[in-house]
Amino acid sequence: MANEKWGMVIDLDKCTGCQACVVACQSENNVPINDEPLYNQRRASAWIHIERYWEGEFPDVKARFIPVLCQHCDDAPCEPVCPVFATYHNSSGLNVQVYNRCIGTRFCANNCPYQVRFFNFWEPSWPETLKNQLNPDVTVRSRGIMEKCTFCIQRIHKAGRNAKSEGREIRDGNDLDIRALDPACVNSCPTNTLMFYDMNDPESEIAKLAHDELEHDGRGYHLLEDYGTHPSITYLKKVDKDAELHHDSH
Amino acid sequence: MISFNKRSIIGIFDNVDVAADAIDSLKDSGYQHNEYDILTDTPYPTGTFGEGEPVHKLFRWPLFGAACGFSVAMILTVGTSLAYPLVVGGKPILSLPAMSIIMYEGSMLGAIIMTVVGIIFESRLPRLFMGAYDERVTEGYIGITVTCEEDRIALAEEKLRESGAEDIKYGWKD
Amino acid sequence: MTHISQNSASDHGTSNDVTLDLVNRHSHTGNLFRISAVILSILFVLGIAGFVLRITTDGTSNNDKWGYYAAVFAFILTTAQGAPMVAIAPRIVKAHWRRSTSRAAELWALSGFITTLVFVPLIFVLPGLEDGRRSFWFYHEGEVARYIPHYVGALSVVAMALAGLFLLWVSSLPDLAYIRDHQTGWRQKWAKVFARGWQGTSWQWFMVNHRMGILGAFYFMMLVFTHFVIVADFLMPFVPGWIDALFPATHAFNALQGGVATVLVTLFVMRKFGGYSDFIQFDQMWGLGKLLLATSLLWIWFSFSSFMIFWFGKKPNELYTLDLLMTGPYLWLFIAVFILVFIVPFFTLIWNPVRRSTWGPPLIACFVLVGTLFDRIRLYVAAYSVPADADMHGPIPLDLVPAAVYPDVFDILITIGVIAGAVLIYMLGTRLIPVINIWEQRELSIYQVHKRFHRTEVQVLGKPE
Amino acid sequence: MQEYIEHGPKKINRDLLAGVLGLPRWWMPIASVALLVILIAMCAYGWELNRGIGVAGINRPVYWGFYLANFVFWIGISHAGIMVSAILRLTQAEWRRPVTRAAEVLTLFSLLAALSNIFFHLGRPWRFLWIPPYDFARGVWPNVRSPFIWDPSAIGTYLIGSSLFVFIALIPDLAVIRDRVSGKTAKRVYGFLSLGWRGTPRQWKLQTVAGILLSALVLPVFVSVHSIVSWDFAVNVSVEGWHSTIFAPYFIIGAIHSGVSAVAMVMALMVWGWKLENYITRDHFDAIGRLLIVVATTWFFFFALEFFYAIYTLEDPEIALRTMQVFEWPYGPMFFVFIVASYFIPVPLWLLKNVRRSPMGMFLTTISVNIGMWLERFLIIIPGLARKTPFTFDWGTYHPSIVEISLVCFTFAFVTLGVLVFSKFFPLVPIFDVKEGEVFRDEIKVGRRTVPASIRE
Repeated sequence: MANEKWGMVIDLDKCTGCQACVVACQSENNVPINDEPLYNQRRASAWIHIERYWEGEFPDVKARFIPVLCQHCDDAPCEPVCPVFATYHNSSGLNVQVYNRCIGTRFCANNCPYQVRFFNFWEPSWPETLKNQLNPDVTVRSRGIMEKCTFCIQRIHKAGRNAKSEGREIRDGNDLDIRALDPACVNSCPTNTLMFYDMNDPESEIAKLAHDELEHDGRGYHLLEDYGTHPSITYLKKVDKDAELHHDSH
Repeated sequence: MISFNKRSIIGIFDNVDVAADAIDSLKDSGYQHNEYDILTDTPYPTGTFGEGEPVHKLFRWPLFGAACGFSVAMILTVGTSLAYPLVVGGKPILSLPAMSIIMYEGSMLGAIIMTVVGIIFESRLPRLFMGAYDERVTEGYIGITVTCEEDRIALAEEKLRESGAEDIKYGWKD
Repeated sequence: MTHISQNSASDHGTSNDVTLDLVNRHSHTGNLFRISAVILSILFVLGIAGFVLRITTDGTSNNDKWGYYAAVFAFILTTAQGAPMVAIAPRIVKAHWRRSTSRAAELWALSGFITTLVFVPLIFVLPGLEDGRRSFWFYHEGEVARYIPHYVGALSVVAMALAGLFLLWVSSLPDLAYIRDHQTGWRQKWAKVFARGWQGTSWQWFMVNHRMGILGAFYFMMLVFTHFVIVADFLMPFVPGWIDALFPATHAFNALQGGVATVLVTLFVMRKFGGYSDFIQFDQMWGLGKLLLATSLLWIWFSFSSFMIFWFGKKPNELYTLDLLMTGPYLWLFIAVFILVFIVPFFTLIWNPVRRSTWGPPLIACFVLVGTLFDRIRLYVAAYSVPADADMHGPIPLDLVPAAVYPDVFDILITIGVIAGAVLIYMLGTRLIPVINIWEQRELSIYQVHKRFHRTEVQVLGKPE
Repeated sequence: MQEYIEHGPKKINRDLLAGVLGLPRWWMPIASVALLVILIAMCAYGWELNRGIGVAGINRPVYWGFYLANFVFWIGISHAGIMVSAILRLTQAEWRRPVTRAAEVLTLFSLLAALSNIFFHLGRPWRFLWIPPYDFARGVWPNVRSPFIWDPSAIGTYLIGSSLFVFIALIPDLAVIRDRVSGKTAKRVYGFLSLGWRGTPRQWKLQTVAGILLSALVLPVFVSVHSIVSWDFAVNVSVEGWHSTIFAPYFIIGAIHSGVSAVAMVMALMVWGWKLENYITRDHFDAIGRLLIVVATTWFFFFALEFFYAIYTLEDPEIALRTMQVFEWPYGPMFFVFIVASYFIPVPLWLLKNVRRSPMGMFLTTISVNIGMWLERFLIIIPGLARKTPFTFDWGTYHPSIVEISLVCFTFAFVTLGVLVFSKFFPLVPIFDVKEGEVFRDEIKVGRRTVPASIRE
């Protein structure tokens, strides 16, 4: 596993804002439970969150959704500011967070334009009944450190190990592999809004989709492009007939 | 310091001109400039007592320190970057603008430390044995010390007394 | 001619001797002066010719043809017009060594004529606000007049030139009175016109000092403001994405460095060829050398502060700006600037033997002047060469960086001509106003006393007030 | 015009060592209060260590709060010492003599106070040792590209440099105490510290050269420290209000503004506390007042430049941020107080000679400056973060918690106590420098007028 560059395509046209990905992520990655006090303190963590916009004036209102998660930027602003290399870019194109190394300066969180880094203000705790649901493959982060979406690196590694033990490479198109490899949010998405694969794989449908939509005046765009972060996530615009009409009339 | 039969003596003066006269008379009696010294409680313009300009090489110390500090900082920055080559934010492994800051601080730290060492060394400090000294020196009196062989110490005392010393004290063997 | 001592004019000669001596030197015009004035005039005329040819062949609509022109304007603004600061700043902190350099520095205010002249065509070159370019007038269609940057720019250039001329006039009033009283011929007539009414009453002296203080402060403010206007409206808006809050200050502080360098070279020429070696001594070179070192450090600090943010930020617009101005087409020019403006002054001037000589600081100052010229070329030519249709607000593609623009014959003629013009007007100015401040020299003989301190000689400096 | 009071060395020793050999009556109560505040604040810190940084008011997206604002504030104050002593030494300003030591000591303790804020701020402060490069065994090194690595290197250099600076200038005074102090142990300790200083011409020569050379060396460090502190903010490409090239000079000049004000404040306190009105005269307040006018105006220029260039781009996020900073509750009133307190109240007052020449006037105006400058740091850091991104759903706000407030109080108490303890053991006014001033003072007679003058070698 040397030349991958894991990436995601998010087709906003398909997103219904159901928040399944949020729940899946929360349980897959042992993200602390966001209870009411935590929300009131504005300290809730959700590695992926669906942001909702309202467009138009009442009663002609439209809800718009955009799932926001760590963009795993190639030129991530969060990385160079960490004094202890607790976050860096690995060879698979992932922006990784080393929990053990983190000392909690919160510099990276300030320098992330997408606001997708979360800080453990308190020691995380779960109700007794939920103790057994914690994912054994994922560290429970102590207080005082940053955490963020990892593209479910534990699943990527597991899939890689499985493939290796069977003496093959991870391939696109093989459903079973993809299922095991996909992050929890992608797996749980009912409308297939989220698509995840190696962007360096020329055979991959998803990589092709991202490439085509970005290049040929398609629907593809990167979030906050003018920061020059070169994210690994490509968003596809919502197809909106009314909006286009509106736009053309200008 | 070679011969151990040296003694030192201090004469206390309360007037700059009288002290300067005393220095003149010591000079006339054949005392070398490294045998007498002037103790004051504040810097006077160089040559106030007719003494020569002290020669020092203080300016070499910071240059040396800066060179050392710069090298250490360079080894540290280049070395750690190469030893732990993690890619962050698409920046080069050897990021010169970032490293130059550390090298700059290193040079300045080296320069300052070596300057301080240089000042202490060039001031001939720390001085372990005080020799002839009087506490009135830090009260505005001017002390003139003479350090010479035992047989010439009496002459020094005489000269100091002649020129108008208020008090004369002997120090232990220096 | 009276005997003048080694160290300072005031040591042995009385102040009257100094006055007469200086007035005599002032009225003597040598052959070297005449020859160089003629050469400079020819160069200046050639420069005008180059300008006429440029305007007839290319018109004013093409920005990229005028890059070098703007650069040499900025060069005069940063060097010659910065020079009066060398008189103003030490006067404020009452440094005595300034006394024999202050007039030489103030006389450079005459170059205000040249900058004003050169600025006029630039007004026509620059586009109005309607193209949607950035401007510090926060322009929205119809809110402010279209050419408001041009008005304000012109006003500030003229106001700065006037402030400099007034400062020069006020500080030379007493000297003009000496000339009026001790000279004959056209000099006397000229001095009579300008020194009118000067008798030297204590009220007049008080007013001279007072006005010099106010005009000096005003000149400094105008300097900062003019550089700010020029940068904010005539340089940065051409480069999409060049949003650098520090740069107006950098540009203005470069004028301090350029000014110190100009004065150092002037002093060297005066000492070597003008016969003022008794007045221009180690003290002056040493003091100015320290200032040159300080301003060089200021240069690297300001430049590095800007660079660091852009380098670390890596936004597309920042990368574009860095590429255009530093690492791209003008890389070699930038390296030359870096060496001439920082490396050379820093590593030579921290070294006492160089700083404590009469040849060291002026030599370094020459390097700095050349470096400043390169710096202005790098900035202005690069900025003016960006295609006018570049989108100022959208994302900026890096491949849009234009290729380096090399000077053609007209550019070279104009550049040399403008510089020659500035030097020429200075030389002519020295014929009218003494290049050493006579009354400050006399004042020095009051406040600088050498006396015995027990067994040694010391200098006692008086600090009135 | 300067007032002339000749003291003579004996009186100088007696007056300036009064705080060392004796103890002013107010010393104990004030020191106890400071100590009490420190103890309470340490309890608060213990609470924070125990429960986690959650006890502070920071949240998402305002990840940096009071601690960092306070850090910048104290780093700013720490620039006072070097500003006053180095620049004035290099320009040979005579009025520096009695104030250099106090300013340098203020530097030391405010640097330590600033450093303490880093520990309050970290999520896991017990792991701060991962910042210095020491881990040879595992080959895990810090990231030299991070401003948080430049910071410790710069602050460390500055701390070491300025403590050595203080020490070198203290040696002759230690010798004075050695000769005056009565206890045997004390004599031995001061004797050891003074390294056997005698006061020979050579030693004095080097002391003078050292003052100039060390000033020239510390000055560039002083500039780099606050530049780097400003880059902690300015390199943040994501925070609109921070990503500005002007931050380095702007922070420096702001630091000088608040630092020199703090020195004026300490001068007034010294005059009242140790009855030093014969040493720190009205002329000194006059001089520092004039300096402050220049500094404040330069600061205001950079402030205006920074603010202006922020809205120059006419980008929506920047406009939103500035609107909030200037008009919205609670930042709007703070902004008003900040700009009025740090410029529009003090500077016109400093233009009046009577204010400049009165310790009380300078004390009140400089306190006003420092209140303003504290708010300035707050207003740079917090609104910038609260309006950080173009994503409006991630906008936030911030309320400091009681823990943060008490730890901010800690820093003030710490610096107070530090300076007080220092003043018990060492003179706050450099004795030899004052004596030197008397030796080098001279006058020139011109007609009926006597012009104050000084001897230059």
